Amino acid sequence: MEKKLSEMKYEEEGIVKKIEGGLKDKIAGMGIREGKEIKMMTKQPIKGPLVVAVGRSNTSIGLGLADKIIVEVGK
Amino acid sequence: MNKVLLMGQANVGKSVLFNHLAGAAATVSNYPGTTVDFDKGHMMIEGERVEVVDVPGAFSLDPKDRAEEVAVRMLEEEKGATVVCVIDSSKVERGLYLALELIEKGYPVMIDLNMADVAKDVNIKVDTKRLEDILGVPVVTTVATRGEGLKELVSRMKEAKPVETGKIIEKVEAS
Amino acid sequence: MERALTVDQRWDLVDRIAKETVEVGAYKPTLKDALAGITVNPWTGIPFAIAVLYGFWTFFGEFAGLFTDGFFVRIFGTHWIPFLGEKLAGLPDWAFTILVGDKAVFAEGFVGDPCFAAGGVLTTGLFMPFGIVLWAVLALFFVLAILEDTGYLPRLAVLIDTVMHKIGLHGFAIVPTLISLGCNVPGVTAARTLETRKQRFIMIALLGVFVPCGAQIGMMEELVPGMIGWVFLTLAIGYFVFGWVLNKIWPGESPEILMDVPPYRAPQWSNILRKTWMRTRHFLFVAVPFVLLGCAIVMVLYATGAMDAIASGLEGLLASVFGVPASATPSLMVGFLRKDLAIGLLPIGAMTNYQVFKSVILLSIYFPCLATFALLLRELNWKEILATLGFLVAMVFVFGGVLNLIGMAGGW
Amino acid sequence: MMNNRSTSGSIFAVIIGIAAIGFGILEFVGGEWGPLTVEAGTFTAWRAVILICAGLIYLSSVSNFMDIRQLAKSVVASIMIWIVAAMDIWAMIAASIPSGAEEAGEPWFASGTEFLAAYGPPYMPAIYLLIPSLVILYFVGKRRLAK
Repeated sequence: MEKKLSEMKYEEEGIVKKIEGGLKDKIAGMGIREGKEIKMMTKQPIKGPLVVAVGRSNTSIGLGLADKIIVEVGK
Repeated sequence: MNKVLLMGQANVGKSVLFNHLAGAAATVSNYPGTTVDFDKGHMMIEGERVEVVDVPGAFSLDPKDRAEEVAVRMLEEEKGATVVCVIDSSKVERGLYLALELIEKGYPVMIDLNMADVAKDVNIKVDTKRLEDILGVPVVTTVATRGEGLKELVSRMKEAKPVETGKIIEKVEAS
Repeated sequence: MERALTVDQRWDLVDRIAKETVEVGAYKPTLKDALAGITVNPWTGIPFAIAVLYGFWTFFGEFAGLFTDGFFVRIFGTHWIPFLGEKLAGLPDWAFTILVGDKAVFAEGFVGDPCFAAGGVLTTGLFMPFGIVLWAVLALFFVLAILEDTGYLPRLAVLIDTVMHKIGLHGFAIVPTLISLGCNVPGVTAARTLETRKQRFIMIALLGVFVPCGAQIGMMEELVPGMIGWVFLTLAIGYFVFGWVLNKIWPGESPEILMDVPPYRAPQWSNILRKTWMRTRHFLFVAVPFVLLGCAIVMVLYATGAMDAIASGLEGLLASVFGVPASATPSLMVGFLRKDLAIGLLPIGAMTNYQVFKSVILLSIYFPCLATFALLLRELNWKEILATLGFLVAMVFVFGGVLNLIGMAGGW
Repeated sequence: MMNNRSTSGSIFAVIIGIAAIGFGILEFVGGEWGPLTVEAGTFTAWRAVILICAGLIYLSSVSNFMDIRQLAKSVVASIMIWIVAAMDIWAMIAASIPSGAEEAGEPWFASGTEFLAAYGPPYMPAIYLLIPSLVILYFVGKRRLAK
């Protein structure tokens, strides 16, 4: 099932399917890219940012930016 | 070789490395973007005085904030400099991304896999020899916080040379 | 010669190289990883952040108090200032006034604290930077260095991002803000890590106007300790309210947070001490000359009688808009040079508590110290500088006027 | 085999959790009870909030105590108590060093007995919580050995 990164739940894991154009170049250096496993670490309340883990690195992403990342989740 | 630029992403222990190399006192922090004003120092390589510059941390050469812009601009102004790309050994892939960008720009690059102790803790092994073979640039392992591997880093700096991206692709495809 | 790859091609290559060279073994999360997660989880992370900030402030307050009240008030008040008063008594009046200060301090039956009352370059001018401010700034930079080197700051940034995004910044703005509590100069420099011009402008304007530096805080801690909580609350309200306003009216983008969150690390004490020392030293170089210059200017104005003329000229404005007595004029004037010095010169005995409170707020917001201002000229373009200055003036009148009205309504 | 330690850990978390909440409430109330004192200051309310939250975090780690994430919660709660206690102790240290005298000729530093007296009771609540909270180190050590 595909969903937006922003819709993933706490502790949910998935694989990055698609990243919207401009954002793709911006986060390339941080290790987030298509085909990588991604895990939701925390979600802050009241539309706050997320923290996701890709490989051994953690990255904090704003909710609006996370809307632009599509993730394939299992099951 | 007259100038060495230390480049790397945030939190790879670049400034600690700089302090060891230059013996100067750059401020070092464990959060992105401390070195917004860069630090400069000097070190001796085989009796030759060489300038070392601690470039602000940058994730890629596609700048997303002013600190990264400073990094990219410094790089562009120093066309002839040797670039040491410092990589967190536990996050090799994203480090290699930056390293490739530097290689593509035509700089003489050498790679420092720093924080080798952390990589060991999280059970990640890097085949340095193989990496060196594929990239065609010197690759060394260091633990800057303990001063380990710095001698090798310095002694091999002069081996850094520009490599064509095509060569790297050929190497990878051949294996 | 150069052959640039696209992002996808480059990642492709990285993947293939990594497959050949990197071996990722099995790994079970350690306690450190679990701690990393729990301290950014809002339910546990926010209480923990409160504890950390509590530690930050308490350590600072006690440290500064130990040196200033425990030793330096006595070193200057009982030993150094009377010593100078005696040794330099033979100087001509004007030189004595500039170097040592007000003769009344040495008269029989003087009541008050000679450290502040004297006002000369070698007395108050040395006491403030070395007796008070040095210890405050040292303590702030020390704790900040610990927070930085353990890797806690990015987590604090994540926790506070929700609020910061509402004022057009993002969580990382907490870093320039905390650094500014030590000294605005490196704080403004750290604002470069924000992404857009708009964010940098908002950040720098807020830092310059609403964030008091360690020197000021140290002086407040010494002179008006009971008021600090209220001063901070007022400034924090200003920071958020006017940050929100600036975000609404200033054109440009306010992108969301996108930040690497590094793992926790055991700090290296040698690095922390070196960093604290480097920053403190830098601070002293920036601050001390201005404090000494400020003392000299004020004393010259006093000695020539110019201060009285200026004070009576400003009396009407100060009294009607801000409700502050004319005797606060010298303090407000040196505020342009150094805010810590300005607070030290406030005629606290001659004002009501509420007037002192208003003056401290006004001093905090009305002009960044000269060193910070010089940096603003470098960091901002002319349009942004004018806007910052306009913002400053507006804030002085808004805050001064509103606080005055509240005071009148409350009968203080 | 994990179970045993989990049980003792849970008991630890319940006891210290309730104690921390209780002491937190005392911080709100303020006053002096024998060797226990709450000195009012700028941050008294904050100390109370921190202790109560630490207590709640302990309580939330009761079930399956030795699980790494549950254990980490208890560690976080303990660190919160250590911060408050460390600051209380730091305040005692800062108060114990200078003599407090102002006149020329008087000693600069506190005398030996004055110095020691500064460390006598009554103590602040967090200091009483400090010793039991150190027990968490035992569980952390146990876990490390188990691996």
